[in-house]
Amino acid sequence: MVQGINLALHEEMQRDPKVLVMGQDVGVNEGVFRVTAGLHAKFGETRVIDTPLAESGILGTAVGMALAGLRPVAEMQFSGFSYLALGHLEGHCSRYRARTHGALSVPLVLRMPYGGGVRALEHHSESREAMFAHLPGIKVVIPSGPRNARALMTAAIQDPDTVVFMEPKHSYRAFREDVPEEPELMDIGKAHVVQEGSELTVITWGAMLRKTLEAVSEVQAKREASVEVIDLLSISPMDTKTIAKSVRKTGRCVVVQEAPRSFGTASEVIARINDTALMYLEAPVGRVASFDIVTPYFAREQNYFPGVEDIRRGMIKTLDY
Amino acid sequence: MVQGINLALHEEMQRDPKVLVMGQDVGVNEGVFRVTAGLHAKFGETRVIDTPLAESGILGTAVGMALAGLRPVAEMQFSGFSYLALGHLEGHCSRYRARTHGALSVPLVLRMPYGGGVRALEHHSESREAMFAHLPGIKVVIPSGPRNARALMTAAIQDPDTVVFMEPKHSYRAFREDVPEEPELMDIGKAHVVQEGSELTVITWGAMLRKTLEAVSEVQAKREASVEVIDLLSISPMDTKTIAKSVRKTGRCVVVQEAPRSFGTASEVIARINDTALMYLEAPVGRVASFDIVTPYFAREQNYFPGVEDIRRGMIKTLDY
Amino acid sequence: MPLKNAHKFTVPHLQVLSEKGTLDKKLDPGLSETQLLRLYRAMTLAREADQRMLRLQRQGRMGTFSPSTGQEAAACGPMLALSERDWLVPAFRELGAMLMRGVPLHRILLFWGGWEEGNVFPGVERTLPIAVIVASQIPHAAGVAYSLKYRGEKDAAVVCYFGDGATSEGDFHEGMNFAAVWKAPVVFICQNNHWAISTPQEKQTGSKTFAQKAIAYGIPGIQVDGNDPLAMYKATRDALDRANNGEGPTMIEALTYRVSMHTTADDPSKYRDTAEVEVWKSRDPLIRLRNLLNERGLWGEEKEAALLAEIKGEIDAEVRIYEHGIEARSDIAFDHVFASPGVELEEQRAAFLESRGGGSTNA
Amino acid sequence: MPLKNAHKFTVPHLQVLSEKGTLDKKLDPGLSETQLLRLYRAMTLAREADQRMLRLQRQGRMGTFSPSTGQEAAACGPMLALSERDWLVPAFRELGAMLMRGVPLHRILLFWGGWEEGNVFPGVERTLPIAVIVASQIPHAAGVAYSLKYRGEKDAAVVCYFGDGATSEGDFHEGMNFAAVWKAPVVFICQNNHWAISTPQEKQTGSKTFAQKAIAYGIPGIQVDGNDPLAMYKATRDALDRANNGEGPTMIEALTYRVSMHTTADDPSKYRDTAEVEVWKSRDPLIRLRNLLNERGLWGEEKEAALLAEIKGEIDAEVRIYEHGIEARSDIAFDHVFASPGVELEEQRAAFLESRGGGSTNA
Ligand SMILES: Cc1ncc(C[n+]2csc(CCOP(=O)(O)OP(=O)(O)O)c2C)c(N)n1
Ligand SMILES: Cc1ncc(C[n+]2csc(CCOP(=O)(O)OP(=O)(O)O)c2C)c(N)n1
Ligand SMILES: [Mg+2]
Ligand SMILES: [Mg+2]
Repeated sequence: MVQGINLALHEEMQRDPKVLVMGQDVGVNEGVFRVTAGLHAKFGETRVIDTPLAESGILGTAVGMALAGLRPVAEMQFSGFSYLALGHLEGHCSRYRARTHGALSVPLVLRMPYGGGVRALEHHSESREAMFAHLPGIKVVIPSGPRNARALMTAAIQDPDTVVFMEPKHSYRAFREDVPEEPELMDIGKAHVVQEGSELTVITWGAMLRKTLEAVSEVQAKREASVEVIDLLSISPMDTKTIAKSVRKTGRCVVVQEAPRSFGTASEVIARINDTALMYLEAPVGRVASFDIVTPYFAREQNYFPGVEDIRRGMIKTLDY
Repeated sequence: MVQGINLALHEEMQRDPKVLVMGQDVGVNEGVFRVTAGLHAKFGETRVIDTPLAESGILGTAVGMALAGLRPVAEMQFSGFSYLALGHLEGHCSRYRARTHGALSVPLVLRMPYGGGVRALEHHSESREAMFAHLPGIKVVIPSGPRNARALMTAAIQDPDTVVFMEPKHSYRAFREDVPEEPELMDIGKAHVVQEGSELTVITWGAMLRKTLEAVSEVQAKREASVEVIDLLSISPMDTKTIAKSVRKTGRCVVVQEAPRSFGTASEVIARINDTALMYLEAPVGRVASFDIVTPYFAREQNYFPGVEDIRRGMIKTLDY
Repeated sequence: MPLKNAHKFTVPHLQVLSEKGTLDKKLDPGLSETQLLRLYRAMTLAREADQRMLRLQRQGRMGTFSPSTGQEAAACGPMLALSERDWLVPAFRELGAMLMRGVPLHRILLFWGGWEEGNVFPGVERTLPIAVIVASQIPHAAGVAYSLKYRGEKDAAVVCYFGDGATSEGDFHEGMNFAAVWKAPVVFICQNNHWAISTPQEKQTGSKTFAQKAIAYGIPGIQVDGNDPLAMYKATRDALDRANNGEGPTMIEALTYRVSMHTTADDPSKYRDTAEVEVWKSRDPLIRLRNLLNERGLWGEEKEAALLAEIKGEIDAEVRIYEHGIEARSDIAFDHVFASPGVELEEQRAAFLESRGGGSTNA
Repeated sequence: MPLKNAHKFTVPHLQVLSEKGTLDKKLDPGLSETQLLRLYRAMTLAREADQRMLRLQRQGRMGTFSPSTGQEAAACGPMLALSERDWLVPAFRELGAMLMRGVPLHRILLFWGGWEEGNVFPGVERTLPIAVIVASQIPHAAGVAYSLKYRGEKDAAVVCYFGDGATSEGDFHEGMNFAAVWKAPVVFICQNNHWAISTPQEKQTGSKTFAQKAIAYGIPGIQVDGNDPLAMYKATRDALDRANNGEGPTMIEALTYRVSMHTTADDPSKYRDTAEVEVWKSRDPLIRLRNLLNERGLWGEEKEAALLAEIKGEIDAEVRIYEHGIEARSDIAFDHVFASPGVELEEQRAAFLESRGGGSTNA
């Protein structure tokens, strides 16, 4: 996935001189995960900016650049430090268009590695996409593999509004996938039906997709259940139509979320199923999620994040309900 | 409500010399809403601190005081500026106890006026309780009237953990209510059944409670529906038991939320009903909420926030489903 | 290298036109008659508009607003130095600056009246709207300045205003630091009006001046008599020259005073002495500039009366536009959440329109 | 008051023991033999522990950590000045300071090994754990210092560490400003190790020194040779005296160098020259102090060998405790979300325990 995102950055910077990249250690060092590899060498330090250590400053100056017509792709080194920049996200990125009735807008991408399971230090393992998604005027997208990462990043850069681009670092180097020669442009706001099925819908996103697919094959191997799997890709706007269509067909649904259980994206998915497909439900929608506790330090993080077994059990429970 | 909160502050400062109050203009000026009236005169500037204009600094230093054993009650002048302090809320208030297995903790109250309908400037009208509630380790409470405001504030100050205390400014001076002589202590995490009923549960909190009660009387007057009204009071932890019990009884539910529709508290309420009472539902849970748009400036804010009529209509729709 | 005073820093203080009206010849920026008259007109317009807004607010014809009476020199002096290529990044107490920029008064009335249209300035380029989140405009200014450098626009710079209270925010620090590291072409003007709502300087900072905060960023800081419009002009002109020469940002502290309330919702008698206010009233920047004009034979009672009448007419006309001229489609907010609303938002728009009985109304 | 250099500021530079080993008699803080030996032992322990941790990490026996080799004087010198009544508020690269405080090495190993137990220091009071969010500990330190003042503890102050990169964060600014306004008893020590991951000083700030940032807050700032343990001690001692006298905070910039990688996940060869590293390696603070001890006849090869052997044994023992001694109840996180978990969390705990097949395990 690192290469997918990197490819999109190279392509977009090549295509549009207004695009620039900024953040802590994104230049000479090529990013702590090497997502910005090769950019500094190719485009120079004016377009690939090693910023001072200040998240609000990074996003705040990116807002200024975007207002002046540039297209910054700003990085938060880890999502755990992005809260320091929330003032600009909530106060400006989400509002400038509304504030000026379209006269000014903030077309930027706020990239951030997020998520757990990589034995990292405190503050380096959380998934808080739901907090951003609650803000009107902000789009929040999460890729699940190299190909859609590249297509989503391309779309995010070309999007006329602020897109929060959250990168599941557990998937950074998890697997390889061919990407097409030509850039692809993903439609932000559309979910992807990864596999079709008729008895159960499983909805997930980010690093949980691979685990979900594993769990799904296990379940399918054991009991011939026909499972539909949806990769949300866009947390906000959320693709209610695709969700509703699927759940109306299957009557059963499990949502798999890496974040703590309460006030997360899964709750919103459930609320939308409530709105659009409640009377089709044959069982409560299952929520497989992390617990409402502070992420344990990595020596004890096992079983905190949902694993294949948890997902499998969640599916069985909902199927057997 | 201003007086209810003010009374609790006076009482708690009197009771416990570790309690102090801090924020912008809370001292000599007694707060922009006069919530801290009389405190500076009575307790002096060491215990009632007019801070510099810096939200992260206010919460960050309050964290330090709390770690050192004091009990600060820190104010964000408006919730719209509290995002600047999220770094400490997410990074420290919510975690210090977990981080140190209980050796250190952050017992503080973060007060903030929030909510709309008072013809205020941009950033002065939002309700984003759901963002805070998504954080494990943080309690989020919202009073709805003078009496529970005082009882909740007393509980919040005495609570051994960080409590975000959100004050619906629309209710600040909305109505009078007698409060008992003796301080009351509310149990944080418990909802209040404001009125019992058997055909419909309406769940709400904050400034929406009064509007909801109006709508309920209108509906009751017109069609003898028996409506149960629940005032959530504690957004996190959420009182699932009370919600479940009620919805199992009534089979129908409407949640009334001032915040934008998506990723809000109502979605979490719906998810919990899904978990605990889905099979009792005779209709989808209704969501009466603001729209997923940037709060319009006040000349156009009418009909953006849910009004009595919207609530009434939401109730009828769910009753008639 | 034992104990020694290895690094030395100074913060100059600038005054060109003294309170008594004496002009420092050596420092005189040599403004033309036209420029002086333009400046005086702008300051007078700002003052009169401010007073009118106060009345409109008191009459319930406008919302809460933050008066700028007494700060006209700090707001207007710098603007005389700006070209159309330069950007203006205001805070919220620069009425005079925005008017000089060409923002029509009715737009400002619309802002305080609760209409987003108050942030739309047709025909006025390179001007950001009022920033309500204190200090948040400072990193924006640094970013805009970076974009000028990025594009090689050597004739353009950014002028960014903020208050004394704003200097306490992290965003002040981060924005100044980024601008300094980038040597970005930006002039930071701190209007030290001595109060941030009820908070006086000694509760806001431990530093004697705000200008010395520039030292932290390795950029020049200068303290200026903010009620001296010529000094404000000169300091800005010099700073713009530095910016255009690629020498980076400058910070100007304008020593002035908020003679009125913080906003119309504020009661300053709760926290400050009227004696202090009276002292500053006697330092009225309008009088100071008028005295110079008088001395130069450019002004007189007649001209003053004519100007006031003209300005009154202008303000009347703008108030009329404000009160009658705005299309108020109630659902317009749905248009501008994103460049295009998408399915969900269109559904919500329909619900919204239904909830108000459909159709659009005028306010 | 026309243009004049109204305000002047200076930032002194302090060195007591030169690189060549000459002691500035006038500045000598007069440490006793015991103190000097304690200091040298502490610095050596920090160095040896750091090297061991690197091996543990490379062997997969510990997680990613941030080495502090080369910064021992900056970390340990100040601690000699602290009493038990003072608070220590560290960042994350003050191994030596934490050890001097009495935090057992195994606790630090636990921290980097992924155990919350690494933040629990039984018997060690007034010591905050490692702060991972850069600069966030600075306002905490200001708040702790306020509490000392609030309680009238005149014999106590706070020592707060952070890096050069940390000075760019808003929290640095806000924390410093609050402390200065409050005249809170706190000593801010900026370990300028010349790098923030790959970011050198000139990309971090426009200022020549970090110490001059103190001027923005109206507090004394001093630049100190951070590889000179006596200078670090003296500067801290003086600053603590000021704090105890009610004169408020001081900022100390310790000029030192991160001779190793940022963390074990970092590859410094991507962004810096080994030549620079070599220069700084030759300024090793251990050697400098050892030379002084030698000169005073307090040290020799034998003593050095004995010390190293002793320290090795100590470290071995601590590593053993780290690797074998921790109870690892898997659900302990549920205990400490709040003081008491409540119904919902207990239900989730049950689900958690069920999900791992119930019961508790040892790691
Ligand atoms: C981040 C933030 N915090 C608090 C406020 C509330 N507030 C509005 S203006 C103001 C004082 C500003 O003081 P100063 O910067 O000196 O500007 P002045 O009002 O004196 O022009 C405050 C606290 C705000 N708008 N933004
Ligand atoms: C708020 C925040 N942003 C980013 C990071 C990631 N990070 C960890 S250490 C570091 C560099 C710190 O540099 P400095 O303050 O000079 O301390 P040093 O590592 O040199 O000791 C960065 C960027 C972080 N931990 N916290
Ligand atoms: Mg001010
Ligand atoms: Mg460093």
